[in-house]
Amino acid sequence: MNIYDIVFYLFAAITLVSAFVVVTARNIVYSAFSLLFTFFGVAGLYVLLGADFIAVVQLMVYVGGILVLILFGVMLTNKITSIQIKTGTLQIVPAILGAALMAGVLIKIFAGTNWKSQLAQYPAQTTAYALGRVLLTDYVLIFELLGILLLIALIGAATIARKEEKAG
Amino acid sequence: MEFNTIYNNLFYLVPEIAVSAFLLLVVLADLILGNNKKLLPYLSIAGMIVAGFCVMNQMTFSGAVFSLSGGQAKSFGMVTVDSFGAFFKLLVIVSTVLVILFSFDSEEIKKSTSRQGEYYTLILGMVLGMFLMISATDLILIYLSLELMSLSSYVLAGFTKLRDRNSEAALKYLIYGAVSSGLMLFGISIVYGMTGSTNLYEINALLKSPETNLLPLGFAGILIFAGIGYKISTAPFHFWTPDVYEGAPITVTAFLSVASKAAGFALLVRFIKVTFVSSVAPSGHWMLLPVFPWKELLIVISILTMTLGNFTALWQNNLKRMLAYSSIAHAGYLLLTIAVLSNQGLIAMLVYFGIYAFMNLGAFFIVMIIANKIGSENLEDYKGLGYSMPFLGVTFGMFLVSLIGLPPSAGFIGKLYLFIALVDANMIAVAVIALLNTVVSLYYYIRVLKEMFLSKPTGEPVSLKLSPLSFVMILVMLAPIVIFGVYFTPIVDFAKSCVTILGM
Amino acid sequence: MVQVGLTHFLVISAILFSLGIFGIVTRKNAVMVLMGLELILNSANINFVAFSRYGNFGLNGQVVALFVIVLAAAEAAIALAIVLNIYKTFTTVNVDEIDKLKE
Amino acid sequence: MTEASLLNISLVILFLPLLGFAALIFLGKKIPGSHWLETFIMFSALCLSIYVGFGKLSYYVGKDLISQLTWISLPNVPLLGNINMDLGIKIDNLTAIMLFVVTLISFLVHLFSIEYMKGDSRYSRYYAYLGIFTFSMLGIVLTHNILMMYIFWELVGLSSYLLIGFWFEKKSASDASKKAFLVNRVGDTGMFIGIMILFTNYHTFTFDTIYAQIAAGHLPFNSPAWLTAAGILIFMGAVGKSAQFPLHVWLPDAMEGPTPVSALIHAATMVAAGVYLVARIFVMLTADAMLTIAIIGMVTSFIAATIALTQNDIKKVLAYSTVSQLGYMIMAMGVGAYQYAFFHLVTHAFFKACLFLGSGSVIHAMHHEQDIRKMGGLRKKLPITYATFLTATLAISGVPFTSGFLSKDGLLAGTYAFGLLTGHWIIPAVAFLVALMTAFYMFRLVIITFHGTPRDEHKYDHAHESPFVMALPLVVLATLSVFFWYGTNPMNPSSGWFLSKWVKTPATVVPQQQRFDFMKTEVKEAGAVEETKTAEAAETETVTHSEHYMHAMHQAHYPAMGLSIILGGLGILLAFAMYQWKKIDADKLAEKLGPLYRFSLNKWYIDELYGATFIGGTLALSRALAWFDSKVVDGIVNGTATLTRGLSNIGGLFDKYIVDGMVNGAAYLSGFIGLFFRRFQTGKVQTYVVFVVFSVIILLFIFRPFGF
Amino acid sequence: MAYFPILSFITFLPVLGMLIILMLPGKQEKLIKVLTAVITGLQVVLAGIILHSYNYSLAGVFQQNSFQFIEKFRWIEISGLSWLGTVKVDYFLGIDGISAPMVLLTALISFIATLSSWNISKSVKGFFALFLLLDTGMMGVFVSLDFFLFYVFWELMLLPMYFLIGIWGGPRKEYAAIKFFIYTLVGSVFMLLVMIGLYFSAKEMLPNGTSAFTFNLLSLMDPKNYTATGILSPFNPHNLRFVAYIALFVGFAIKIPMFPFHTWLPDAHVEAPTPISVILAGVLLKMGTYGIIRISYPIFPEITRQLAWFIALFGMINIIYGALCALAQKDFKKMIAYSSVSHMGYVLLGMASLTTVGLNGAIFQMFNHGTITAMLFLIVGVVYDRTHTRGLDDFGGLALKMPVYTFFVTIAFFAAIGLPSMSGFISESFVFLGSFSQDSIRTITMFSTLGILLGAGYMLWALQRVFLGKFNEKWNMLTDLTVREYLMFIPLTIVIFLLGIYPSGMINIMNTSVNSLVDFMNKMPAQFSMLGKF
Repeated sequence: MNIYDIVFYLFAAITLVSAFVVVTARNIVYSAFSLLFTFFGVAGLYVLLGADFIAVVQLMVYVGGILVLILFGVMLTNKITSIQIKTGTLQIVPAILGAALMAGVLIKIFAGTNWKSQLAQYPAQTTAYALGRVLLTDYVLIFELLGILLLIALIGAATIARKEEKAG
Repeated sequence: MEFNTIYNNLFYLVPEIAVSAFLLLVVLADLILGNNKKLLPYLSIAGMIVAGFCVMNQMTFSGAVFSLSGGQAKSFGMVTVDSFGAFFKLLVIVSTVLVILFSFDSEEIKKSTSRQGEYYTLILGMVLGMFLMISATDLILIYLSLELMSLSSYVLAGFTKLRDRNSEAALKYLIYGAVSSGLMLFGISIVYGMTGSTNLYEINALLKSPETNLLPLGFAGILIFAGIGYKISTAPFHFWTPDVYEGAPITVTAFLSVASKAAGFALLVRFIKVTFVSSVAPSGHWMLLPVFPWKELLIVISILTMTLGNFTALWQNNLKRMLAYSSIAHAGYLLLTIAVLSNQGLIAMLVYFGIYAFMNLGAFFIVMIIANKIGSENLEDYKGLGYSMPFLGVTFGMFLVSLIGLPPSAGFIGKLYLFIALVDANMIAVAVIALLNTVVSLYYYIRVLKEMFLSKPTGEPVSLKLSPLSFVMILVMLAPIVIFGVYFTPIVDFAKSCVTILGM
Repeated sequence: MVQVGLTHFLVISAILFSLGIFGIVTRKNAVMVLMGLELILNSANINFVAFSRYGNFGLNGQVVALFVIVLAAAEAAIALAIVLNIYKTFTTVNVDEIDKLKE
Repeated sequence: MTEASLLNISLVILFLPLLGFAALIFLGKKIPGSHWLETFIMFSALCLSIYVGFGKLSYYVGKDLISQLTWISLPNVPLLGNINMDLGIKIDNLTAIMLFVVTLISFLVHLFSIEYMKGDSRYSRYYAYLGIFTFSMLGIVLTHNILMMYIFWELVGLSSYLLIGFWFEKKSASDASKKAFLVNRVGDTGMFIGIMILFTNYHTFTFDTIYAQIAAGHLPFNSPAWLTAAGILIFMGAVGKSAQFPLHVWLPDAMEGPTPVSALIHAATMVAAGVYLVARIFVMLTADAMLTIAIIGMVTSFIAATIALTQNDIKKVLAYSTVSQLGYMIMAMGVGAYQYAFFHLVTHAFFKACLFLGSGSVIHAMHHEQDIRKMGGLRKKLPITYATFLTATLAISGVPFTSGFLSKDGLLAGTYAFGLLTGHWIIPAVAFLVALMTAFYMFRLVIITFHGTPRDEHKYDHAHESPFVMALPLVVLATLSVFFWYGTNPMNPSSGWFLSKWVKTPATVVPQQQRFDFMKTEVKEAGAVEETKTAEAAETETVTHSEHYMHAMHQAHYPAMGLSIILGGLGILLAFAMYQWKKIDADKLAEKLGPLYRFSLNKWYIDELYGATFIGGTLALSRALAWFDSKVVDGIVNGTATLTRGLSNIGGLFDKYIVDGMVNGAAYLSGFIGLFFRRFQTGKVQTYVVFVVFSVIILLFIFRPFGF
Repeated sequence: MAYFPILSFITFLPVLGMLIILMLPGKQEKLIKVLTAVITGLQVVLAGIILHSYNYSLAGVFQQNSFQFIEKFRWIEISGLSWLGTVKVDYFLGIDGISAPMVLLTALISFIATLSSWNISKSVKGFFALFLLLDTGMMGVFVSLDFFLFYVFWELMLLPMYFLIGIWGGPRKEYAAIKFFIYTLVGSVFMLLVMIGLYFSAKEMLPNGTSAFTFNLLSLMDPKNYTATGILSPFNPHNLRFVAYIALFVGFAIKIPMFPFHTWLPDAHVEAPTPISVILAGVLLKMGTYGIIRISYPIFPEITRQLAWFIALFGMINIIYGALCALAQKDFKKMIAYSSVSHMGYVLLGMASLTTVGLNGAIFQMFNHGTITAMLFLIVGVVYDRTHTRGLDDFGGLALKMPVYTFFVTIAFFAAIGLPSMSGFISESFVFLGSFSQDSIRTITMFSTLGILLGAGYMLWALQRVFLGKFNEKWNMLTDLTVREYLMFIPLTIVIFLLGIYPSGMINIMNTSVNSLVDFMNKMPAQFSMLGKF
């Protein structure tokens, strides 16, 4: 039971608990905020896994970007005052069943498999350099592709969201 | 992996590059030209044609690029260029051009002139995604290109926001797609965990080693299949299809039903072939690695798919929806060609797809024209249309006949090759089931004709002035149906020349 | 308590994954459905990173994670746009009420 | 006068009328004197046939002239070799005589009709029909094979159909024509089966070839029974055409046609064709067949005679007398009195034609009044008609010095001899009874029509003797019913050239044990041979009748003659007693014999019987079947359709789902499967997700990778 | 001559016409009609040429070298399969004495039907386009010698017919069309199954020495070609040839139509427009019997011999049953439809006899029934066009008003009755003579002769009800035949009489082939049933 473990369990707890809240909270705002903690917890796990850069990105993109987007979404689609904000749930039973089954299967698989595990050393310095190199050499294609993807996403989002002017 | 290698590799990516370039061109043109959107479609068509030429040049190529420096020796890279891919790319290009031409006549698209720039951009985006899907041999690339295509299609599905069914389609498509791709991603992660690689060739090499533990692999396989299966809308991952097809603008529906399906199939074939096949017997049969029973899975899935598609279609009154189910059924037939797991099956698939593209697009196109006119896609409103629009009626009839697969239409040839491949693989029972399905399919196709020709027109007879463009287009799409029906050596030979998949 | 290892991370991701599905399936509100999606992506990411560390596969896993995050952002953007659009047309974001297209 | 010329000429005779038919049918309206054209054609045909007859009977009397050509040939048929179907004509004495008879009567009728039919809207059509009839009749006479016989047989049926129904505006006429054709068809069907038997065994239709093979001992299906069957079946054709019981019902109705037609077709020629047919197949008739024929003839003659007693329509009386006379001939054929049967055919042709034409002229004079009860005393008004009519009546009643006497007497003698030889006395008995009745009803007719006082003054006043063209035929025919045309001796026909030279009983080819005893050929011991017979035997090297048949004939000759004279006289006397001198009150008598009278008056209710059984039955059956067809068969065969209807009535969606439904019951299944699948498409995307998740798991469990 | 692909030409000429018509604007009705007439007329000419250069001494039937106007080349070839070896379908056309009359018939009837469809007014373009397509289908069925090709043409015929009935038909056209469609479809499904079964049972030598499964009808007729294990191979002790024969027979019987599968016919006829009835009765029905003679007989000789008795029985049922049903009809057209049922019965009977005479008669009867029934339907069409009623009892005395018409009617009716000097007589007598000479079915034949009687019955009754008797003043406006109608009737009349008086003209064509077929049917069964098991 070393410090590493403690930290791990801490983050794990944060992640899972908050995630649980996310999917169960009746108040949408609660779940939105607890999502923040989930992301945070995941970031923590990344750190534990020696992926500092990913962790940072996780915080920046998710917390800074996606979460904000989601909050915007919440705000735009609900009036805080309205009763709407409490959203109901549906088909609980199949959901629980499905989720439980899925989890069971996954855990069975994950636990039951002997993964080829040779622990990699923690990187001496931040992984940013290495990542940057890989990104622009091995994965340059995907890197470019993502560029286009983002462009498409931008255009698409704009198309959908922008007000339809009654032309044509 | 040095810069010059990258540079050399780019040479193999000319089509993709061309598409991206024109994508950007369209965006720029949209911005520069302002309200004059006339140019955009031609621009995108031009792009397609250029890309087409590039693909033609690549017909004889066979190579894989962008290999990981760290990877094993076996690594071929994440993009594979071969004739098989070229075939599907051409298919995509052709259907794209046709769809763009559709859009000229589509009321739905006309309504939103101001956003035509986005429309064509997104289509090109989809095309790019498809291209990469077709030739990707790296799971990550597969995932991302699939996402690229999906994202664009989500938007397109909801492109005309005026009608709520579009928005609904978009939302459903989005959620459903996101979940499936999520599953896929998770599957990929598992594969990665097992093999430490995302490159199909490497994975294949590793799977050959005895100490693969199969359970997670199997699960991963199923998850990935779920991701692809949702793209090609096979049961039980098809649920989005009818709703989205009905909801989306017809042009987009047509596009989804042909192009994205084609890309999906190409992906599936490549995925299975490269990853799970150890070698190809001289007889052309694929030796499956003993890690996962793909054959059985595919057979079950395809039978389920075609049965579900056909039988549910019996009850549809919305033409688009009916065609959606029929396309599900066709996906079932096509899956069988993969289930054969032989080059013969592959030929059958290419032939089938080459024909399917035309007949399906044709059917959708006519539905669209009629919808433009009478503003409805419901069977009830088709009563007696055979008289008020004889040309459309007849041609529609021919397309449907081809979809049924009655001789002497080209559809029959597709079916013929399929069945021969099945019988040749001793899958007689499956063949019989497929045959019965075909018979079932007959009912609902015929029903349409019955309504069009044998029912009294309810309302006042509508008369339709067909624009010369659409007239020509119908003929263009009809020609292969009729010609290949009787003289199909060319398409078959072409398909034969396109079955080489890099690997092994 | 055993030494924390790969399995632990995997189990977490597994649970996260299931929770994500649970969320998607159960929540009425479209936005919350999207949150579920994010959970799924995260769980996959955890897998990648964890595998890349414990399997010593180099940095590929992390790169992939990176890509996925970016993609998640893009997806979220479009998703929310669509949700807004839905809100405009249906004046509700309750997914279960959006079922005009069926059968 | 070479054979070839005779054959060619007879071909010309055959085709002349057809020519006339073609000419009239297509441009009859355009040619003004078309009827004269046709009459002239017939006249030339008559002359030619006289020429042919003369040539044949004087130069080739013992020789048959045949010419034929292959019509259809089926070379190298498996197992059978070549099969040829020939067209051909054969002129023997019968043919020559018949040629003359037919052309003569036909010509006379043409002549007669010129006046009789004058002013009819379809005048030229009428002559066209006469032409086609004559053509077909000549065909029957001339042909040398049974298939052609059948062909012309049918054609005759057609022309009779057309002529009976000539005034088709009258329902009764069209009915009668239809009836005639159908009843004939019944007979023809039998005949055709007979033909099939022959063809199946001999692969040819030509009479001579067939007979040769039979003579060679090659029986149909190697059993005499089939031979008998063939004979009887072919005879059925004759039953139809010659209006024998039970198919005699059409002839009286056929009187709906114009009277000259009745004279030509339904008295003289066509109906005689049946007898002619029997004569043609006579040689292949077994004893059983002959007996059958004889009995049928007997029954017919009796029934017809009884009916004739009470009829009041002049033509009906004649019609029934015709039937009964035909019965005579058939009977004679049956009893083997071949010669006399044919003889009677000829003589009867003349005097019956005369009678009919006479009645025609009466009707003409009475403005188409046919009921004899409205006539009377016409003797003065129509002297010629009366004279000729009377002559013919005498002939038919068998009064000496008439042709009828000769033939009838011989015929009766034949039956008598038959009785002597076989002990079937019933036949001669009936024959003589009929002779009595004949005399009676014929004179009843004459008396009521021509004697006494007119009953319908008005019509009587307007009555007038027929013009020349109508009178001439009567005279000709009347003269022809006097004995001297047929032989010098008014008492014994057999000495006359007609029988002694021209008409010979041909040698039967039936195997010995199938013949009547008296037709068996036995070795003749020198002593018992009569010179006359040897002479015959010398001429025709065939011996048909045995010694003691000849003997029996001689023995029967005089008794028969006497008996017939007595009975004939008795009949005449009776007639006079009842209708001339009113000694016996006919009506009283009728009342006394009420049932019998009505029975006879209503023609034994045979028509009603048939109407109730055959016709009614068939129609009922057909209606039942039609219902069965539309309801049951249809219902069962595409029962799925009705099933569809039943099932998809829910919501009245029949039309909508008929396509789904009709192919087969599976359509429903498919429909329901569809519904089942459709359930899943709830439209709620989250439900879909659930499905996906579950199906992923299920798939995992189904396709658990190896070793899971 | 031999080098000119005349069969392809005569077959696909209509398609050419159809394409032209589709190009034409729909308003050019006159032009379209004329064009169709020209096309079909050309077909007649071609058929004439074919007959003119036809060699009577060649048998055909089962030897390829004695077929005529052969065109044979590889149509589909899929090689490099594992156990299937090479999948191949030949484009194999050729005629012999069995198909030559049918070709002539098809050409003739199509031409006549074109004339009779002159007053089609509703969407003329579509009608004639479909009509020509149908024409091609029919022609193709008769000239193709490859089972696959045969099937393709068979199906090709299906859809146009469906629409022609369904669109231009009478009040209940929809029902009739679908009924027709379903029946025929079921039939062709049966056929398809048998076809596939046969395909996998026989192999044929390819030029390159390898052997491949074959659809070639002639190869299928040769027992030597059958594999040891094929499901329909006589060498397979557990073969299903019997079942297959039944299935195939049913497939054809539906088209004939044979009792009890005949119920689609009256509906289809009553609803179909005149020209289509003409085609239907004139040509389509023949396909059933033709198929049996061309395919079922030589491919399954042993079973044919076994079942000949039943075929004859059904023939008899058809004859009598059809005649009785016809007797009861009140609808002119329906009556004639049932008369077709009855007349096709003769064909069945003649076929069942398996004798030269009988088979000659059967094929000849197919031809004659084609012409005669066509004429009958035209006759109905004439009166229906003028009065728009078909009830037999609605008329009466028409002979007074329309003498010329009545003249032709009488000819047609008596031809149908089988009056000598008309073609019907020859064929019917041949049928009877042939079947009577076959011991096994002699009794049946005797009963069948009832048909002669009943036939006369309903025909004459109809004649009387419609044309004789008092004239029904209601129809005073009736006019006699027009020139066009003359043109329809005269050729048929000529044919009827010509073949009645000079039947050799047709019989010589058939005889050689029929002989060799009969010979085949006598010799082959031994070889086919060498395992003594069907």
